[in-house]
Amino acid sequence: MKTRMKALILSLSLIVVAGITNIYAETVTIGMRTNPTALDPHFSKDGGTQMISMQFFETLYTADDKMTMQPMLAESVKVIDKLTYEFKLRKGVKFHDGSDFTAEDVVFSLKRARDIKNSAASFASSVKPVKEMKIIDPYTLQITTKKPSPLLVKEVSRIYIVSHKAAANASTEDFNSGKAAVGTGSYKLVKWTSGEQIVMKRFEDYWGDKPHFEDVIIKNISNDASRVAGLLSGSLDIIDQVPPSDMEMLKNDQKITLWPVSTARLIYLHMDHARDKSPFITDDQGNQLAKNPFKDKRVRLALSKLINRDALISRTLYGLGEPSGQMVPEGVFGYNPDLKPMEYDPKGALALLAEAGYPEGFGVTVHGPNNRYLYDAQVIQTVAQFLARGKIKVKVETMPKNVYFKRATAREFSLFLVGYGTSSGDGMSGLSLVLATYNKETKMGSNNRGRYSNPEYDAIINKAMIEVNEPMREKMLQDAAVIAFGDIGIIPMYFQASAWATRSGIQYNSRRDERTLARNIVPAM
Amino acid sequence: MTVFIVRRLMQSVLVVLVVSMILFAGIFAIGNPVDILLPPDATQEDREEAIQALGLDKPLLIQYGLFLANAVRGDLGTSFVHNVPSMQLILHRMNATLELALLALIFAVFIGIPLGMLSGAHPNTLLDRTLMTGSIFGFSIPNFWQGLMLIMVFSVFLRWLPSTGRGETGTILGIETSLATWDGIQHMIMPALNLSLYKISMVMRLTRASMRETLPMDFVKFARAKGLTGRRIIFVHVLKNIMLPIITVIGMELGSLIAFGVVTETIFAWPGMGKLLIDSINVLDRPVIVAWLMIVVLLFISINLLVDIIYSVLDPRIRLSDVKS
Amino acid sequence: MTDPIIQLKQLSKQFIRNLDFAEKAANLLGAGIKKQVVHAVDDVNLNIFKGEVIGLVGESGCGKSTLGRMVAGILKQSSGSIRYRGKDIHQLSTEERRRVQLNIQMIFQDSMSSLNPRMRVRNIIGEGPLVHGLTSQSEMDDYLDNIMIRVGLDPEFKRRYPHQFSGGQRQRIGIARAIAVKPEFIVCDESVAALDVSIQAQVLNLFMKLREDLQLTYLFISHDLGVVEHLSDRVVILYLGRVVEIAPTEALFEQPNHPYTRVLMAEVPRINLRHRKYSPVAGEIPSPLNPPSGCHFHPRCQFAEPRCGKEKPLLKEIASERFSACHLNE
Amino acid sequence: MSESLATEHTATYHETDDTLSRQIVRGVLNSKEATFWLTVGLIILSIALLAPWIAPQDPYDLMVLDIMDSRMPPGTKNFDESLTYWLGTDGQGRDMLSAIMYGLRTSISVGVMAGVIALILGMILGLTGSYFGGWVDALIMRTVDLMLGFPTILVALILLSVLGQGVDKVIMALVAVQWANYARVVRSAALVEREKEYIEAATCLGLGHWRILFKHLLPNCLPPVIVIGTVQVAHAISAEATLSFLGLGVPITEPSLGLLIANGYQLLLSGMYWISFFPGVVLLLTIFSINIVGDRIREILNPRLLQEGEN
Amino acid sequence: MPDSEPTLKVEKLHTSFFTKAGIVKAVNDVSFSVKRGEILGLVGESGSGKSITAFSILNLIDPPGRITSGKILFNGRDLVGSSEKEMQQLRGNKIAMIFQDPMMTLNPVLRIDTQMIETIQAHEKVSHRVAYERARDGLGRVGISSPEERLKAYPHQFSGGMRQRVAIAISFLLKPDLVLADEPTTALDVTIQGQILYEVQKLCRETGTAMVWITHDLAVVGGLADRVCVMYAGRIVEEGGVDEVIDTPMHPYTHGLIGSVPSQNRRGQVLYQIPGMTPSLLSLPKGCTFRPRCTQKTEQCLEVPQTLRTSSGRMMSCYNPFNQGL
Repeated sequence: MKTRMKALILSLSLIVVAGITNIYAETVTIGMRTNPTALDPHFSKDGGTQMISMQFFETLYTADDKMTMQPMLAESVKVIDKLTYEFKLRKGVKFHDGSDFTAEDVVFSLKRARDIKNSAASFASSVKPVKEMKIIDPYTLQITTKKPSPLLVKEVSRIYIVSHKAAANASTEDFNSGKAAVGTGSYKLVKWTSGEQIVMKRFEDYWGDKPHFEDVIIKNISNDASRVAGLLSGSLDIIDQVPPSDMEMLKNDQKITLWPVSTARLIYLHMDHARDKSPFITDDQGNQLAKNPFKDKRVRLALSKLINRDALISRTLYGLGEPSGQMVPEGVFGYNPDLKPMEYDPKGALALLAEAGYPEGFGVTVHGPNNRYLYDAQVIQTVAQFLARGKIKVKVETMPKNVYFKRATAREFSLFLVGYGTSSGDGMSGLSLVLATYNKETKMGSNNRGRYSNPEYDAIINKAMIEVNEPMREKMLQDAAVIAFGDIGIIPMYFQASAWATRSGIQYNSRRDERTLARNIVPAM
Repeated sequence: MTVFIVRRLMQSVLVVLVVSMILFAGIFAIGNPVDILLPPDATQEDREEAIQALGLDKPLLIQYGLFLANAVRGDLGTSFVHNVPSMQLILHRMNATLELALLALIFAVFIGIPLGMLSGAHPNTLLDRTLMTGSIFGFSIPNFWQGLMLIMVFSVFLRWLPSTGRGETGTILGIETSLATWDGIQHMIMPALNLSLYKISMVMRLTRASMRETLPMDFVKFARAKGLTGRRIIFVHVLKNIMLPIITVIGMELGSLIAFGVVTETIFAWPGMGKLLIDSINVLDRPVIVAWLMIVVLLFISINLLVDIIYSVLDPRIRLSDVKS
Repeated sequence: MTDPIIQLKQLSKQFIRNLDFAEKAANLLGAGIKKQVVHAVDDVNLNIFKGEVIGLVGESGCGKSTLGRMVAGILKQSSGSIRYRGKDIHQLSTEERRRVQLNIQMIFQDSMSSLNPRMRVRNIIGEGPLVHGLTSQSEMDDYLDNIMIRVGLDPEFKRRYPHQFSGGQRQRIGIARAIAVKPEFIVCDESVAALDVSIQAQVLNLFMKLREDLQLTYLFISHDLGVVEHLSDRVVILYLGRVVEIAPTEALFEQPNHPYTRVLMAEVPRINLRHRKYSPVAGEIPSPLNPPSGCHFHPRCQFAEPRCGKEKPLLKEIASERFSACHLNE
Repeated sequence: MSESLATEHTATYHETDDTLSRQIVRGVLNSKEATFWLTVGLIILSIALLAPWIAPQDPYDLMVLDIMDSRMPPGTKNFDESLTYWLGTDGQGRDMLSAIMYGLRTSISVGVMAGVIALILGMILGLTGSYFGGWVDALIMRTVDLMLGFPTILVALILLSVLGQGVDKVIMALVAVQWANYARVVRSAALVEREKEYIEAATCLGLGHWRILFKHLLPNCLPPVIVIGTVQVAHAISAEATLSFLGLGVPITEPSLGLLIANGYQLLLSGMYWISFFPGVVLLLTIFSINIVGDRIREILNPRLLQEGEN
Repeated sequence: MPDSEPTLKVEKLHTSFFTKAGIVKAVNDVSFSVKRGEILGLVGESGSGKSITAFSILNLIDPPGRITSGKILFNGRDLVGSSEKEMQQLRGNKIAMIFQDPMMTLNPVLRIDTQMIETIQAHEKVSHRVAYERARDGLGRVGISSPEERLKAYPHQFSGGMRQRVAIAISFLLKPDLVLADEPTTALDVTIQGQILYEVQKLCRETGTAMVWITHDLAVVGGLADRVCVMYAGRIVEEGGVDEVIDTPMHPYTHGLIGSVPSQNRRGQVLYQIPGMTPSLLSLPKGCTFRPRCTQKTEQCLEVPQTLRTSSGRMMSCYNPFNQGL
């Protein structure tokens, strides 16, 4: 009797405890820094929007956590000729409304992305190379391009596939309300309250591995401190973009686990390569210098050697960074394992400067944004400190990004800090946009605000642009990187890092693209 | 009264026009929003397309004309960033801001006026001097730093109050408000206090000054000579007179409370209009900036009109002079 | 008598507040708002002769200060003319006008507000003569001493500021400022009204002394019949901007003609009238914004006839040197 | 007459021979509290003026900064123990004490310069408007109304987002929002003064327009201008700090107090209070001392209150 | 109460203001009395302490001023040292006051009826209706036509003269035993002054109220008052029947004052002028305060002169008076 009673009580309480933990385990609340502008996945390339789109919608191919491309709604792609690709689509995929996914949805989505109205950042350019789409059968699609486009698969894979039935003639409003927000993703939308939260539910008919948590609430909390406070108080289970200044504190907290990852966003210094007289380069007295020292490779090399990447990352960025010697991190297509970050070598730098004819340095103003990258203004100041060690008289000027980028594009600066994030999982775009010779017609080097120009490099890149053989293309990109970085076309400093923090008991499989995906949240092992 | 309203309305239209014109031109000068909206790896082609898509390629005057034409129909443009009507975006956030501003105003009135009256009734006493020095302190302390210190003391060291966000909201009388939940109230205390300290000081000084001005007036002495009690003299004769300037100032201050929300909302991460403005400035979301300011201008104008009407109800002299004119 | 030193011809002053745009708009909506016109001074004719003292009497709002300010050149008339020694002041050349302007000075009522509080007495009195070259920096001190002694001020005090003086002394400073530019004609606007009786007597005596010493002509504006009676040769009675009666002082006080003058005479408190039984005058002083029609005084007049409400009575000579504007005289 | 001369000697109401400045100085020194805060204010001012000579470090000299010394708590010594960071260091390894001294320099000069320029501009416009009236006045005053209708910080914010960053831009923005205050005060003072009889007397004396405007009207409009001048300078300092805090003010390399506070804002929650706390205290002391002295000046220049104060 | 007992008897009243600059002896050893139905003129120039005397009687002196000594006997009861509550019951009820500036005495934001009714209800427990009717009747008594309508008006809708009538109506509402009138006609025009004097005279006669009429204008006092007190620098220098004081002034100040008034008899002549000016109350001359301005002064005047009373009810304090024979 007594033992039975005990057993009963024990089992009851176990049930209760289990019940509680079970309920607890089923729902997860995310504190997300960014905010979707709309739930229409084609409306904006903006990161906050894409991050949310990715919860509900899927693409033909996708970059995995390491930014390596993996098939998703497409099972495979075949290159028929230089201009034609044939996609084999995944069968048995269902939309949230229960309808089947077919080639028709792909065609509809690609067209919709091209024709979207009123958007500042549409995907139109991704679909631009597409000349024709031909549905061979419901699961086979042929895409013909206007000219050879090696990046076609990656480009069309940026476009989320929406249901052609649900989204026909749908406006942004219809997506926001959930009416048209019908995808094939592992979660489906329950309710969105703009600027506040998104409620989602696991899609039980999902074609692939089902995510662990049934109910997910994403709270949009842009304030860093609030996210941290929410996590500490237990109202949030996981937060993204942990503020660097709180890393130390969270690391010491037993109940919190950090999940850092370095991203594919390279923070680098651009130098004015093109002009003989650069606007912000002066002598000791502040008069403009007749000669542009950045045209001398020794000077560029010296500058790179002056930067103490480790100190910068540990002190200014609280550890949230990874020193870099090239455009992309490991795992991204085109990464060259031989290119190491430049060593900190102030003595060597001074020697190089003296050799180049600047034993007493020169004057330069470093420009940078103050609200674009992680601690950008602080980083610039620290960089200035480093450069000062090379007897360079540095001034620092930072400004809001809206002013900064306009001026940077107009080439008003001599030495300036910029970031480039490779979002496609392919090193091609960075190399061609940032380092290739600027050409208004071909759009090459459109981010090359320093106007670095190296014909040898351009030749390889141009070849790679039309090379559809992937291993060959990878080799080309790696070779190109050796040329440009050996020449110090830009000074790569570090890959910005990012961290998630979870309460103990769950873990986050961090993603290099900084995206917070609900399906990546799993119970801790 | 008709003249009064007609005059005010005409002035208002003029103000709105002028402000919108200045704003439009000014924000046009800041820069091209496309640079911000596009991802950093966007191509020149993307840029040009975006510019066209947003209608930014048209001359400024035409853009302004289009804006005006739409504004008259109640459409203040669609956010570049959010692709929803700016108006909707702002109104959605307005609730939180107004709630905060009103609570701050209530603090200012119910703390400021009694203290000011106390001070004014006992001039040059220790109490008066302490209160007055306190009030100078109150409007000397920079608003944002005061917010930080509140957070430092009450959130970081004492851990009594949450430092950021709006907390849980509930619904009272169909209005979503933080005051409906305990959590919401906790979240609101510090921001409201932060917003109101300056106003408390101001109202206090104003009340005191009005008291000092009113108390020596003949009609107060006459009221005493009539044998009225001190209470009636203070709470009827004096209070009704000093309410006039106070109401004007409070009306004007409500406007500035909304504006100062920009700072407070930034510090306490209060999801109100102020933060929206700062965010929109940062991304140059022109339709939202312009709409924001238009709405605030309209808000100011209506508050002023309201204050003037209340004023004329309270002050019989105003009412009559208007009828006469 | 010789030619008048000052001649006022049909002098009028209206203060008009025009409708603003909003009011006009409101009128379109049927608000019925009219523009406001105050006839502060209405068709005044007056000759003032060298050496005489004219007393200008009236109750508040009757336009006596406005009239005084027009004569002193501070306000410009709306219509009519002011002639100085036969010449219309507003048709003179700038240089001549400046000279005429100096010849006509004014002494104000409020001794505090009429002296610049941030200037020393020395500058208050000396600025005019210096600017107009009546004296030079080097001779200034003697010039000032002379004037200050003349008005009964200790020259020692010339470095002081106005607030360091008593009301009576300040009024003397005002007088000194006026006579420092050697005027012929002085407008005194209620210049003794704010002073205590004992001080008032001092200032009145000073006025009389200066008149003799400097051969001054005064336009003496006052509401106080006693003071006017004491000082003036002739008296002008104003009622709501219009002259109702002009007469030599003694004649006026002995036998007032106009009903308003009579009421005024009856009500004026006199030290030698004791234990009076007061009898109330009917009515209030009407607002100058909408004065009664016809004779302005008719609603309060016990002799009023129907005609008085319709027709404006003209100022007519009723006896030698006596003028009155009343229908009853016909 | 000689009789009255003799006796009037004995009774003068105020024996003192006051000029405006003497009146103010004497009045301030009469109050212990005001004197104390005036002293504090003067000390702060001298620190700001002497910063380059008394600061332990030149916080603008990148050579002496060491990122490895960043975020040190108060009292820490640098690596070779040559320098003690009495108030700690900021995120760049700047000595906070030095940074505050230099920041004070920026804050005060911005506030004072903005105040002075706004005062001159506002005074000229206000005086012109009131004296000439008509459409000139209407235009000026409608602009003033428009400016004052909006809260300072909002207008400055929008202006700065157009103008961009920089000390000169901040000053421009502050002048733009403050001149209207001066113009309004000067105008209303001038309107009151203009009605006074001493102006009529001056007209009567045939003095020229400009002479009346500048020698008679202007000096009498000064007291309220002085009063709001102090308030406005304090306000300008505060506004500059706010704008810098919001990231729209002075450039990051020459931080004013507001920017120093902003730099420490994120760290405050992690317990690194010193970066935001100390500059804030100095900022508060600066503004508070100006306001206290300003308040006293207001009392001195308000005759009604003065009598009260003397009782 | 026997008729001979004065309604108000002020004895050796001293009221001083204790300021930073020194002690201002605003009322200095003042004694006088008023009988039922009598109008006493209290005459003096500005700063002579006449208004402070009135406020002292009502105990409405604000700090830093206070009554330092003396007695104020109202119907035989000493008001000095009475509690604020007792005074409140007297004010407006038994002792009323009329102020100088009619534009300032009424509260601008309260309607006339409110201001009248509150006075009644402050002292008598009557219904609003009754109070209202009494207020209406009160207005009628001071010659305001259609009082019913006027009660609903605000003060600014009235002219100065009308406002003064309202103030007078309020003062007489509760049929006080004593009314203190502080220059109630100074700010008014001559014709309006006449109207007010008429109303006041009528009301006093009807109700038998004793009145202290404070003024600087000897001529008004001459027409209205029964007796007159002349104040100079905080002291009463002469007291007596109106005719006696004006016709045969004894104190040199009174003498000079009357001589200073311009009048018909001396048209165009040099006025008599009292030399000098009123002394500052902060630093009064030693002895007789009038001494520095006095033409009759002797060595003796360095001591404060005794108050002399004659059999005819006159009083003055001077060592060398005029018209001594009388």
